[in-house]
Amino acid sequence: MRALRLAELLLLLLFALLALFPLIDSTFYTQLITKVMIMAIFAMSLDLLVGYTGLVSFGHAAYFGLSGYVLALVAPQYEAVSLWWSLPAAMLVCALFALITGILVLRTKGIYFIMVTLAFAQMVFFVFHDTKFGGGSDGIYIYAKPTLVIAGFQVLNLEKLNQLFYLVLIIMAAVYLLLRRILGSTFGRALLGIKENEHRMRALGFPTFGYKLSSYVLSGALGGLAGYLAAVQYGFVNPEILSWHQSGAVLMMVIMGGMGTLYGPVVGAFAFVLLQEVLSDQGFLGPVAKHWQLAMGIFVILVALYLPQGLAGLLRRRKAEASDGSSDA
Amino acid sequence: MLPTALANAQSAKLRVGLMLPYTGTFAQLGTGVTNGFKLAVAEHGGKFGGREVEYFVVDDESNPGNAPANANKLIQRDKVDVLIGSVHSGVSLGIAKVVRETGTLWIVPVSLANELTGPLCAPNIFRASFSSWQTDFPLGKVLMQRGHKKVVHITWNYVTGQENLAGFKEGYEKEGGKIIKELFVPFPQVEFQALLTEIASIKPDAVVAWFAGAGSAKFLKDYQASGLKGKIPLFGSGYLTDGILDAVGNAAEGVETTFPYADDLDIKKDKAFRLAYVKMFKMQPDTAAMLGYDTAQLYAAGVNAVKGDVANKVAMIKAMETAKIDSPRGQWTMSKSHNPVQDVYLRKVVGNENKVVSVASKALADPAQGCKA
Amino acid sequence: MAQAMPEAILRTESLTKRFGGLTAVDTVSIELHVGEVHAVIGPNGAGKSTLTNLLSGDLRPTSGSVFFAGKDIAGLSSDRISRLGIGRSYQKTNIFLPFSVFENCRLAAQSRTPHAWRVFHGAAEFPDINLMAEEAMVAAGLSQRRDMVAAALSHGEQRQLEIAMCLATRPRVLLLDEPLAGMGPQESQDMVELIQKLAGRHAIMLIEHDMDAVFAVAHKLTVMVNGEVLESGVPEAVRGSPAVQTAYLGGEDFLNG
Amino acid sequence: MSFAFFLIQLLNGMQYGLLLFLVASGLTLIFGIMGIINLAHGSFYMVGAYLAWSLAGMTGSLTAAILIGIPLTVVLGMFLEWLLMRRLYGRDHLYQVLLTYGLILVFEEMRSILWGDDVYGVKVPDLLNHSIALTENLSYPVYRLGISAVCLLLAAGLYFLIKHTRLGMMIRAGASNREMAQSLGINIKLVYTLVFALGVALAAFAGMINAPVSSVYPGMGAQVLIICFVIVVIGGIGSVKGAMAASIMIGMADTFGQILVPEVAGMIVYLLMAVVLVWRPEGLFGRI
Repeated sequence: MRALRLAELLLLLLFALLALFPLIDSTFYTQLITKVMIMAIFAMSLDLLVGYTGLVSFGHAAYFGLSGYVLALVAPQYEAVSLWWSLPAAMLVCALFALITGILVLRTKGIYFIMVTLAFAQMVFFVFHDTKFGGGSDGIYIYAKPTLVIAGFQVLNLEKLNQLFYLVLIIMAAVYLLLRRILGSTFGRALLGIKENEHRMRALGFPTFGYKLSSYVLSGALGGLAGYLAAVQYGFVNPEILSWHQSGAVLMMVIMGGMGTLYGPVVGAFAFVLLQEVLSDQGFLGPVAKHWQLAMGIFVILVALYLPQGLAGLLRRRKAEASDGSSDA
Repeated sequence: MLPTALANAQSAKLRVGLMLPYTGTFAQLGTGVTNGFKLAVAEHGGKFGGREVEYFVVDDESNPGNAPANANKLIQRDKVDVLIGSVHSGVSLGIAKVVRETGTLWIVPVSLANELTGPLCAPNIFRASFSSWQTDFPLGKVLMQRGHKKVVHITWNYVTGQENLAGFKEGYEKEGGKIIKELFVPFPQVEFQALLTEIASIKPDAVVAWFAGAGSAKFLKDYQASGLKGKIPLFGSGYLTDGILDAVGNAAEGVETTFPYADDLDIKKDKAFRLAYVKMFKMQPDTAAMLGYDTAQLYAAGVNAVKGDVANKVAMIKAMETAKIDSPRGQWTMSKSHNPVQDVYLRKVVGNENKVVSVASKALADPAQGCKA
Repeated sequence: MAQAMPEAILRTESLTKRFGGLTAVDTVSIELHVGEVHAVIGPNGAGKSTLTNLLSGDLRPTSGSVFFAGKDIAGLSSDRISRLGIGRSYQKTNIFLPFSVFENCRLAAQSRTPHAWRVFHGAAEFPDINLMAEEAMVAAGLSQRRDMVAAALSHGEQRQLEIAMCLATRPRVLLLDEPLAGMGPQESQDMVELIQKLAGRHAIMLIEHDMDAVFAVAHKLTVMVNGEVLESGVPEAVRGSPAVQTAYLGGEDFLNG
Repeated sequence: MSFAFFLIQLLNGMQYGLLLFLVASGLTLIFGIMGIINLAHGSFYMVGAYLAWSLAGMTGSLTAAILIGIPLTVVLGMFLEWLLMRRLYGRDHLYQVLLTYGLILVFEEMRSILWGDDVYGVKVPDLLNHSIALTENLSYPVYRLGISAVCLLLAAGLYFLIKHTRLGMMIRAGASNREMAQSLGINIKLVYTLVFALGVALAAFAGMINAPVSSVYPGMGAQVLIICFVIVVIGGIGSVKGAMAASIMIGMADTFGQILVPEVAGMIVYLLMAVVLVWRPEGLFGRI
C-alpha cells in the first residue's frame, strides 16, 4: 500500500513539474516533452494488454498509425478539421479494427499471439506503404491542425505549442486515471485474473474471451488516441509509424519501464526517448555520441539483467526495504 | 542594419545543422555528405562569409517518424542558420514540413523525391543533388538510339522507385519506346529470382532497373548468376551501379546508367576534389561526398554574397539562385524551383569504375511539376 | 438401491472421451444428487480426472451426454458450465497466488453478478459480491486468513481456498478433484469435515485416493478402471464386490483397512 | 506463363524456401527448446556474413572462412549464454526480449565500428562458380543449388540430432521439464549453453554461406529477423518439420505472389501467417 502512495506522490510531483515545464520557454524541449508524453499514452495503452491482460502485442503500432492516417485522410487540405468529430472518428476506426482483428487474434496464445498481432500490423503497414492512397512510402501531410470550437469560440489553438503541450498533459493524466479506475473495477480485477490464470477464470465462470476482447479494443482505441495526437503534433504521417520498429519500441518502453504498473510505461517512455536524446547528442558528449546505439544497448541489457521489474521496480524495491525487508517471493 | 549588429552577426559562428543518417543502411551516405561538406569548408579556410562554421549533428536513423522532431531539434534548440539533410525521402519530407513553417534555409544534399522541388518548393528550400526524374528521363533516348524498343522496368515498390519508373517512362515513351512490363519487388526485399525468371520468359530488348545500395549489389549479382547478363542488356539510373562496384565483382561489367556524376570525368575540379578528399580523409570520395561538397559550395555562395549576414535572407537566397557552382560533376546552376540544372552522363561500368560514354542530356532541368513559387 | 432417489441433478449417459487411439473415459454413466457425496476411485490413469474435466467443460466429450437439471450440457464451454452452477476444484492447487484470500474469493463471486462488466466502480464497492465472498471464506474455514496473500498460505489452507473459491460461485454441484492430496492428518480431518458439511446443500463428486476419507464421507462409490466403470453403488456393496477386489486391489484387503 | 517457366518458378520458390529454413533453423532450436524469444538472431546472421567477408578476405577462401568462423561463433554463443542469457531463465520471457533487443543495438554498433558501413561482396568459391542452363536465356547458379543441398543436409541433421541422439534426448527432456531433467542427472545448464551456442552458430553459418549471394551490408540482420519468426511460428514452435514446411510455403508464396499478385506481394507473407494462425492457433505442427 505504501508503495502505491509513494508512486502516486511521485506521479503528482511529475505532473506538477510537467505543468510548469513550458515556463522554461524552450520551443524544442516543449515539443520534445509533448512527444514523450504522447509516447507515454501509447505505452500505457499497451500496458493494459501486456501488463494487465497478459496479451503481448507486437502490432500496437497499427493503431498509432491508423489513427494518424485517419486524421490525415479526413483533414481537408486548406482548412482545419474539427477535433470534436475527427478524434472520436479516429479512435472509433481503431476500436473497430481492434474488434475485427481481436476476434481472430485472440484465438491464439503466447508467442503465436505476438506474431499474429505483428502480422495484422504489417498488413496495415503494406496497405499504406505500397499503395498511393496515403501518400505511399513517403507519407502525407496534415496542413492545418484540428481546431476545438465551442459556440463559435476557439477554445484551443493547437498551432500554439504550449496549448498542445497542456492538452497532451491533461490527456495523459486522464488516460492514467481512466485506466487506474478501470483496473480497480470488477472488470479490471477479472483482467488481472485472466493474466494470472485464464483457465482458472473460465472454470470460475468468466467468459474470458469477451473480457480479453474488450481489453484489446480499449487498448487499440487508446493507442489510436496517442497516434492522433502524434499526427497533430507534427502534421506528418509516414508508414514508418506503422512499422514493427514502432511496435517494438513501445513494447520496449513498457517492459523497460515495468509492466503492469501503468506508471512504469510512463517512466519507460521518458527514459527511452530522453536517454537516446542525451546519448546521441554530439554537442553534449562529443564524437562519442556517434556510437549512442552501443550505450543504449548496454543500458537496455543492464535493465533486463538487474531490474527484474523494470525501472518502476526501483520504486518497489525501496518499498520492500522500507516495510519489512522481505523480498517478493 | 546597424553597424554594430552587423559586426556582431559576423563575429558569431555560422551554425550549420547536419541531419543525416549515421547509423543503419544509409550510414555510408551520411558520412560521405558530412565529409564532403567539411572538405569544402576547409577549402574556404573554415569560414563562410568571414564566419567560422560550427556544426550541429543529428543522426536521423533514416526514420521519417522522428524526422520533424529531429529537424526541430536543430532549428528550435540549436538555432541553426542552415539545415542540411537528408538521404531517405520520407525523412526529407518530414523536414520539408517543418522548414516550410519556420522558413529556415534548407539544402537537400541527397534525397531524390521530385516533390521537394516540385509541389513543396519554397524560397528557403534548395536541392544540391538531383531529382528522381533527372536521373531517369534521359535514359529513354539512349535506349531508343540503341534500338531497344520494348523493355521491362524493375524496381522496389515504394515512392522513389515509382518516381524513377515514371521519369524513365516519360522520356522513353516520348521517343516511341514501350515498357512492356513494370515489375515491382516489395521494399526493401532483395529476393529477385522470381522476377528475373519472369524477365527471361518475357525476353525484352533490354531491362531497366532502379535499386540502390545493397539492393543494387544483390540485383546485379543475381542478374549475372541467372545468365541474363550478356543476353539482355541492363540499364538503369546511376544508383544501380553507385558505391557497390567493389562488392559485386564483375557482375556489373558493361551495365550502362545515366547519372549526373561519373568516376572518370575529365574535369579539373573533379580531379582536384578527389585528390583533396583522399588527402583529408584517407579514402576515395563517393557520390555522396561530392554532393556534400556541392551543398557546402552552394551555401558558401549565399553566405559569401551577404558577407556572413545570413539574416539578409532575400539577398542570400538571390545569390544562391544565381550561383554558378563549379562542381566536380561539372558546372551547374539553379533552376527556378531550386534544383540544379546539370549535365546527365551516360556511363558504362568498366572494371570497378563508372566511365563516361557520352553526355546523355546537356543542362537538364527538372520540370518541377506542381511548383507554384 | 434401497432408497428411491429424486431426479439426479447431474447425470451422464455413455460419456466417452478418446485421445487418438486411447479411450480415457469409456461409456461412463453416473448420477449426482443434491445431499449426496459420490466418490469416484480407481488407480492412476483410470480416467477420473478426465471425467471431471468432461463434466466441467475443460474437455469436450467425444460422444455421450451430460445432463444438468435435465438439460444436455455436453460440449458447452467451461465458463458456461460454471455459470449454470457446476463448480470444480483442481488436483493441483490452482489459485491466484499474488492475490489475498479474500480477493481470490471475491473474484470468484464476481463471476456470478452482472456487475462484472462495470468498469467505473471499484471492485470492492459491491456489497452483494463481498457478501458472497465472505460467506464462502467462512464456510471453508479461512476467515482467519482473510487478508493474507494466497502464496503465503500453508498447503492445506491453499486447498481450502481452492474450495472456497468454488463455493463463492454458489454452485449446486461440486466437482472435487483430490482435495486431500498432499495434506497432513489434521488437515485431512478438517477437509473431511468440510466436505461433510457441504454435502447437505450440494451434489458432490469426490475424486480421492485416501480411502479412509472416501469411506468417511461417500454416500455412493464408483470404481473406474481403464476409463470404464467397474462397479458402482453404496460403498459397502462396492467394497464387497469380488470384481473390484481382484481387478483394482489385486486381492489386497486395503479397502477394508 | 509456360509450363517450363512454371517449373522454374517452383524451383525458385523451393530454393528460396530452403534458404529461409537455413536462416530460421537456429531460431527454431533456441526458440523451440529454450523458449527464448531471441531478437538478436538476425544480428548473429549478420555477424556470420561479416565474418565470412573478413575471414575470406584474409584466407582467400570461403571454405576456410567458414571453418574458422563456425568455432568462433560457437564460442560467442557460449559466452553470451554464460554472461547474459542464463540469468534470465526463471524470469518473464519478456525480459529476454528486452535483453536481446539491447544486443541488437550493441551488435549493430560494433559492426559499424569494426567493419564500417559499406556494402561488401564475397566471392563464390571457384568450384561452385558455374551455371546450369535452363532455357535459352536463363540459367541456374550451381552455388544456389549447393546452398539448397546444404539446407537439406542440415534439416536432416537437425532432425536426427533431436530425435535420435543422446544430446537430442537431453534437449527434449530439457524442453519439456527442466526440473525433471535435472533430477535425472542431466546437466541442464550445459544443455542450454550448448543449444544456445548451436543456435548462434547456425544463424552465423546461414549468414556465411549466403554471403556470396546476398552481399554483406548494414541492416541485413533486421531483414531476416521477422521472416524467421514468421517461419518458426507458422511451422509450430519447436518443430523442425514444421519449420521446413513453413519455409517452403513462404518461399512459394513469395515467389508466386510477386508474379501473380504484385500489388499485395509485400504483405502476402503476413497474410499467410494470419490465415494459418487463425486456422491453426498452434501453427502447422505445433504441440497440442
